[in-house]
Amino acid sequence: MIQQPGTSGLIFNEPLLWEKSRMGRCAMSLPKPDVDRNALDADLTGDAPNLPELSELDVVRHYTRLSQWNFGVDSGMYPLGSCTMKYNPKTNEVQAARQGFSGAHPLSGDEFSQGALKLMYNLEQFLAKITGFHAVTLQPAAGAHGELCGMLMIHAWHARNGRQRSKIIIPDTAHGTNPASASLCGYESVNIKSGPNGILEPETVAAAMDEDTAGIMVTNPNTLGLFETHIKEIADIVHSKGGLVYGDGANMNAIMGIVKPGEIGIDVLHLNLHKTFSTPHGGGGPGSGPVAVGKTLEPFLPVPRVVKDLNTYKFITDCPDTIGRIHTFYGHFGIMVRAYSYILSMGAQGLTDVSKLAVLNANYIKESLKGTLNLPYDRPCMHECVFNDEFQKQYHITTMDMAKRLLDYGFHPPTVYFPLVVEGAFMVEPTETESKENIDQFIHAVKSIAQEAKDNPEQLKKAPRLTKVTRLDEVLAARKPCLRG
Amino acid sequence: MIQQPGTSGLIFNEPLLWEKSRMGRCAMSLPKPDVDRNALDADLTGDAPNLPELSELDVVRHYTRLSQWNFGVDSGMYPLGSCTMKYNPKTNEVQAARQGFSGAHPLSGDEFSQGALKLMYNLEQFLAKITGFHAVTLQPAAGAHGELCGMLMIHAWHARNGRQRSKIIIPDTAHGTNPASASLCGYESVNIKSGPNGILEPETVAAAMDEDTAGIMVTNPNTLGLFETHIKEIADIVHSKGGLVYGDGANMNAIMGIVKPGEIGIDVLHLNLHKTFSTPHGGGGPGSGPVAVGKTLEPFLPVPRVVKDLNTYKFITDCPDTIGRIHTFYGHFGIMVRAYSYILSMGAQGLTDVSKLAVLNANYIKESLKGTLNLPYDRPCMHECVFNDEFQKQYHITTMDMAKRLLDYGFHPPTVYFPLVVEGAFMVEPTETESKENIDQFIHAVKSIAQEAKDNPEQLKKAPRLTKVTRLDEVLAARKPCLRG
Amino acid sequence: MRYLPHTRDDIETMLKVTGHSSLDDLFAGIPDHLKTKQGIDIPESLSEWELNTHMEALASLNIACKTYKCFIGAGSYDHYIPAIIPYLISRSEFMTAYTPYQPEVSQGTLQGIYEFQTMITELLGMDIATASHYDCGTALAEACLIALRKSSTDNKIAVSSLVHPSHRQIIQTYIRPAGFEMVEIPYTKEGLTDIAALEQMKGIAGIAVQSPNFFGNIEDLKAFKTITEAKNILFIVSFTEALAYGLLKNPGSLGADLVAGEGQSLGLAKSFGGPGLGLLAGTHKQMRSLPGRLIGKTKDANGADGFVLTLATREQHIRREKASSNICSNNGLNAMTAAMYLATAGKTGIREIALQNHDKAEYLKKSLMSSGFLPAFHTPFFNEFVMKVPENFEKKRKTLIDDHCVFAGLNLEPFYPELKQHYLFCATETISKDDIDNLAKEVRS
Amino acid sequence: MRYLPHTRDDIETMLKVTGHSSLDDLFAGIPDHLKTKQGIDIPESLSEWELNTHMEALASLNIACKTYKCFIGAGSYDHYIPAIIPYLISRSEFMTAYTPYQPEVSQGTLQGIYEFQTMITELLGMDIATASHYDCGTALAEACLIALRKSSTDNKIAVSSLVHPSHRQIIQTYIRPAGFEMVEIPYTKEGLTDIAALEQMKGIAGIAVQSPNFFGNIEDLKAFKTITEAKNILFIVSFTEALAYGLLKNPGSLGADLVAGEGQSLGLAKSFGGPGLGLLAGTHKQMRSLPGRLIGKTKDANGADGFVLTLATREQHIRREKASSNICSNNGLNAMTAAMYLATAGKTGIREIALQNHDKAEYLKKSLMSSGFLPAFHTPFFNEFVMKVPENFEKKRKTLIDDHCVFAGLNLEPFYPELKQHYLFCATETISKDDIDNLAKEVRS
Ligand SMILES: Cc1ncc(COP(=O)(O)O)c(C=O)c1O
Ligand SMILES: Cc1ncc(COP(=O)(O)O)c(C=O)c1O
Repeated sequence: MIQQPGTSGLIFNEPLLWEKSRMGRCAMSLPKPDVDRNALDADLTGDAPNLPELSELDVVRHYTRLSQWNFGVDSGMYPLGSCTMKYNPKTNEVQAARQGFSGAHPLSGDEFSQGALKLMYNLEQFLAKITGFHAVTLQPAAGAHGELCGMLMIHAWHARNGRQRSKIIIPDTAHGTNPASASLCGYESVNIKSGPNGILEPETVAAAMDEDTAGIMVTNPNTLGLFETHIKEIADIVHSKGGLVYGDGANMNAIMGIVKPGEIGIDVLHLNLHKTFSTPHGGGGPGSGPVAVGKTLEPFLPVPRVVKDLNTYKFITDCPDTIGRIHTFYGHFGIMVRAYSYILSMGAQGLTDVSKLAVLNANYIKESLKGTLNLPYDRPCMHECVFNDEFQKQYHITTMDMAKRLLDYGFHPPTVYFPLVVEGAFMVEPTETESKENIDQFIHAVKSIAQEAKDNPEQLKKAPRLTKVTRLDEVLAARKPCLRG
Repeated sequence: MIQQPGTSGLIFNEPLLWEKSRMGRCAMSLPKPDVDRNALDADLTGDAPNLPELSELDVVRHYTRLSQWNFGVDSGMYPLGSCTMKYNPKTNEVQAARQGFSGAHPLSGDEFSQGALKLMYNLEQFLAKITGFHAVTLQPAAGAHGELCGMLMIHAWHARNGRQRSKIIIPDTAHGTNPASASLCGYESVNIKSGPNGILEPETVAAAMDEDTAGIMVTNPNTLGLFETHIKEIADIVHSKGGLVYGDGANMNAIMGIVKPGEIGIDVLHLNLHKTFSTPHGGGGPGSGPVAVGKTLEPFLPVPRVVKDLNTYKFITDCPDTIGRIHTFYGHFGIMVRAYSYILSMGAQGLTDVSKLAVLNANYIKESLKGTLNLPYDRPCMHECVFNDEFQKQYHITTMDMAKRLLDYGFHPPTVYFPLVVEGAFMVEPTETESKENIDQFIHAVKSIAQEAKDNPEQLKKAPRLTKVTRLDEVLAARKPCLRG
Repeated sequence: MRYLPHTRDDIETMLKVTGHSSLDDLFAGIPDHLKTKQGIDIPESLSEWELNTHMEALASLNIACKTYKCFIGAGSYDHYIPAIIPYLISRSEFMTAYTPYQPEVSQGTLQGIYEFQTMITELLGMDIATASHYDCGTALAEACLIALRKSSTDNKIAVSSLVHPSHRQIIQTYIRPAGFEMVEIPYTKEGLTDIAALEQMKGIAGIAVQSPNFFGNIEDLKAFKTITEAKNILFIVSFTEALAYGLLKNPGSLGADLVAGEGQSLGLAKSFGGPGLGLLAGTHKQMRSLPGRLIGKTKDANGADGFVLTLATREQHIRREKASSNICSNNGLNAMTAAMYLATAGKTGIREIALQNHDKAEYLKKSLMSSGFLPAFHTPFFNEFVMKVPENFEKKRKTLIDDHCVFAGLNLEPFYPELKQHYLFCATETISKDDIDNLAKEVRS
Repeated sequence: MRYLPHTRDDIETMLKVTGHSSLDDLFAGIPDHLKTKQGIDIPESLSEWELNTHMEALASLNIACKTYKCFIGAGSYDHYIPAIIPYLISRSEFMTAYTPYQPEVSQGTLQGIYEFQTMITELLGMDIATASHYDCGTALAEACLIALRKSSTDNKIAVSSLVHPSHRQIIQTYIRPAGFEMVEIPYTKEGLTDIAALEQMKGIAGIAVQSPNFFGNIEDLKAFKTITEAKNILFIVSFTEALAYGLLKNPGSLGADLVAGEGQSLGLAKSFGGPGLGLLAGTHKQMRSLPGRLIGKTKDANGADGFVLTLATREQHIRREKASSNICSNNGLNAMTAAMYLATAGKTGIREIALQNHDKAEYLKKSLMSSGFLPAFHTPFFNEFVMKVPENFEKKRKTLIDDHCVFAGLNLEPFYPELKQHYLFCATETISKDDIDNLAKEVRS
């Protein structure tokens, strides 16, 4: 019998910081003043902000205890669909912590920053090779920021062509950030439906595409974990009407070494280094969302850009068509160091294996669970597969109930209720770093839960039981917002 | 009402390493061979040891999960008597990790190790100043090793005086390591009783001391947390009969800046850097047990010794009377770095405050709990105080029951059933780094448990409830030893 | 490869279950003409040990590999980082978790960020702080968009010319496509934003002022508030040096409607400019227009306190094109780091560090003056200020870097062409009196 | 001070409860003549930042602050340490826990050390391994004491002269006071322990042989076993390079009764020689005479598996003067580190690393020979070997350190006066072919 990881143990209650505060404590080692005190005029200064006063042990214990209430990839399997929660190698952290990188001031000047510039230049090249594009910017701070960057470039391209357009086509399988990014550029979203088998049909796009439409945003593989097989025809249609194709490459983990978006009609693509390239999510960032483009859009890339002449590297800003700047300095350099380290550690073969095994794991789960959970689109998937709670409706058990119950089994739940095209979606992305035993354990857990749904639905409604807190009242939180202590 | 820290949350089962092993996995990045393979004769080589085969994530998750089953000082209050479980500053770890220290080869030669030698020389000086002795060796690897070192010196001194002795006086308040260390030198222990108020009486010592007795081993403050007020008279008695006084200084945390053992008749003393000087215990070491001596015993210190001439430092070994070597190199250098950092961070005033506050915390607990638990020796204590389960006997509740119940409240239990002079001892050492609020929480927990002992003894018998495992069968473990998987 | 757990047997067994003949067969559904013909042309994989050598070599091409003295701030500041912070933040339960979508197993992140939000509102004197943004520049751009969207009539945002130059460029990039416009408010001879000029401006939906401004000078925020009140438009305050508000009157008390700031000074490494920490705060009134995540307090099924992501109805994953912003992942781990820093410093600590920054900067200014530098302005500042430097300075500055790893100020000319021979200097608590005396000695002409 | 949480109020309130007038009053019970008259004469306290500067300055006085190439082993070896190990071992739940006296909250340490014991028995082919000792030298001395105590008649222990010189000194120190004696077994021209000489020895309670021995040569352990069986005494094997047993026949399979070894090579930094890791293993027969802690498997009240400290009846805190040893704290955290290393390397990894060590050493030996060095012995070795060096070598060696941070071998004369101009060389997997080629070039005469 398979033993499930979930169990309970001693952890600790911990009050809010200020509830531990006592006047006169300070956990900071204060430098000894070596120059005279030089007071500012009183009317400029205010009271010291009322921050909690703690000893060093108080602070250490506070965050140690908080950390124990969290679930990370190092704690257990984290098959959160669309988030690519793969193992974050520790050596990447060692590289990013090197004094030469972490201590670098962004304005030290090119001459004294050659290491950072070279790393950025090389990383841009690597990503271009992986995606099949011509040029890359590393400036975007996250995936959505990359989308904005890409859409700004499309917008600038239309502007330069002398006629701005007003709409953008967005399929129902798109990530929520896509339409939001588009509307930041003033584009109105034209939402279209994916076909019965979950992928976009050229006719649908043809019907929607016109001269007032700036282009289309496609996620490929899409948020159903399916590959858009008609992408080339779709791109041709959009291009023929003078539009451009934006590719959301957050799901690149499925196709490295197999498909290069730059070769199949995509004009601009963003990547999530904090997914495909193993940088940690940090409980919600910082990430990094580089954007890759073909020759057409290269002139519009944000500045500064890194260029190499002979064997030195420098930033340039004199790019007449650039969309301008989207980050105060050069983007999330610390994250770039980690992704660069990952790519060097894997090499071309390694990255290709990553995609093959990520897809193998997802298909293995799909096949193993499709009798247990309803599988709306039963076709070979890429890196993730989307089920829903259709079979469990009869027992009044929802996707949410099953997700919460999975916590008691010791697994982080999949992404739930996304993508919106699937009602009650249960979206599983195992990633390549989970072993067959972990995945079998997960499959076993889901099957047991499906069984419980029949035999003992109450147990699911009450789930989670083992966590420090039980289900939280999100309605109350939103109705009476309490956003500070 | 005071909220107790203990609660339960989601943690994870984790099998033994080899149960996770799959042939062909390897978590180690293997260097690429750059020279020819050069096989050893087959009759010299054996099969590769059958170690578990895992991926890097397997290893990371294994130890992350194991760590969550543990309780450390960073997790909560750890009032383990006689162990001085104070906060272990993180900056000390940073210092010990510096390449110049952690990367140093012990045989690089004095000329290329001046930083290490200077640190050791200074640390010896600091410890000499703190204890009031003339010279110090840092070679002992732990407290008990320090005792052995000290007793070997006493043994060598008697030998050099031409007449070896056969016995050593050891009070019932001594730590178990003392008699064990003495017998390693061939000394037979003469156990004497402490007086009715828990401290040694000169008469008792006088009665036991004779020309066949090498000396006495005194722990001061003793293991009851009491200061041996007659230490000077006792030392005089022992000295007058040609014996020497060994001081166990593992409890130095109580008297820094107040009493210097070297000034009150002690001839040789060991310290526990992993107690008084904040180095982490690591779940059972590595520690460090320096030994301090007066002029009498200095010639007998182990070699090599660090000496300074002009501004350079070197190791010397030409010490005719030395007891020899007790560590392969120079002792636990990495631990010395941490203790040195701690002493520099505290300074003289800081160390004195440490002792005053450690003693304050202990007395505060003693006064607050003496109505709740029986206090066999009701007098002002030093850094720790010893209760027992006398009051709870009527409810058939033992010290062990109360200790296990404390776990459910979120505290590490005190030391139990030690010292042996107190039946059912419950030995509390809060240390100075616990705040009043933590201590009040602890007091409140003990009082609640005493109440439960009356009202609901079953609950104590069943404790702990919240930990991953319940009480373990130590008899079974010893009867059918299973020491490997 | 040590990150890939699949053994040959595993792969075979799994392929049997999925009904594929090989790993390549998994991609049979992708038409051949869409598959790439050549592999990925990148260097072959490095072992962990080759990587260490390679990366240390790269890092050592940055001057920062040596301990260098940095008299430059300009948006990235050199402050002490207590050893406990890198240790605590690296705990994998924080580092390797995703956005807290499942609150029952994310209370560590959630309480931590709730505490962050609270301490930021304390620091800035505002009602609400978000769970973080990318950096000050992007947070400020979003703040400008809020102001612009609020106005039905006006499509201009007035931005001080003493707002960080990069931030002004980001605002441009963000607002232009939506048809908005940025107008710059000139600065005065005192190195302050020109209020008089602002008063003349028409069609303005809001104003943005940085204090301490890019020259390090402290703006008279109250005066701007009077104007924004008169015009009934939003008052946006920004800053790049968060520690300034350990000492200065906070923007909330001076009437800011929205505050966008950089939190890098709060325990984060300079890291060549990123990732930093975007701070974004507002008054209650602005709650529903704020972009990005918010953590709120609530109860669990047993009535116990707990924390959740809340007011998600502003966000893209629910609202899609109608969202107040597209931001999804933010800079959460850095927000947690800043919270650790603020809790470590505490009320007394942050005030003392702020004071020391100001003291060092004043001492640096005096010392440079005694070496023949001329103060460009005579206005109160925090830890940065502008000096007119002697003729030969640029050469000296270069040798100072080469010989002593000392970075003596930032040339302002590229940012303000009119300010020839003007340098922006910064001194923080990490700069010692000796460092300053040495610098003054070296540059004496 | 940031480590001391007591506020003035706290102290006052607490003193009221304890009934003392002041903190000093807490010590009223100590007679004045016992109190010290002067304070502690040490430097005044440093801030965290001063400490960093001070310690980096000290560390930089060690050549190790630079990346140096170490062709020296002799008991301390330079091996790669995977990044996951320092990270995992620094988790405070491991680092800041005490000896697992309360098993219910120490299962992490306990299962970890149980796994350590198991993997060490695998590595050495022994029945039982202890939870660790201080280092190889002290573990070996304890092993000798076991042998000596077992014999009613003989009070001598025969120790190979090719056991690490420090270890022989430690044995002396440990056994002398109890009236025991150590006799050294000479070595042969092949650089091996002289079995013939051993056979002549009388009154011996046991023998101790190191393999690979101090010269790096692999001893014929089977031959010694024959003798100890004949004499019916204990056979003790020691080693300083644990990775050797990734490749060599293990001591258990060759008949060792007790094995004492150094575990520093298993993921531990050299750290100027300590803390290392003492390994101590024995056959079932020796179980109750083994010193130090043992972890055993058992059941909890619900029948679940769990681990505890066991067989404590051998230990000092129960047996006091009758204990098998005085050891209390051992090197637990380093045992956990070694377990992590062994789990990371695994069966294939440890073999491959061992092979590479041997390959590099063979290549180094060949290269030095081609540079005019003469092999002192022609005996199989693991990763260390002895060479007779050219006249001018000592001077060259010094310049190699000064100019290239290369440590070319260890002079054996201080340890073996008869071996003038003989050096002990070591090469591990961290030494590249280029390093070796460069060394060979530099020392060519
Ligand atoms: C398909 C897709 N696109 C875009 C994003 C947005 O990325 P980020 O959260 O880094 O802004 C995500 C991540 O949530 C995603 O899954
Ligand atoms: C009073 C006393 N002496 C000696 C020792 C032995 O120290 P160690 O465990 O470092 O050998 C201890 C610690 O247990 C102790 O408390």
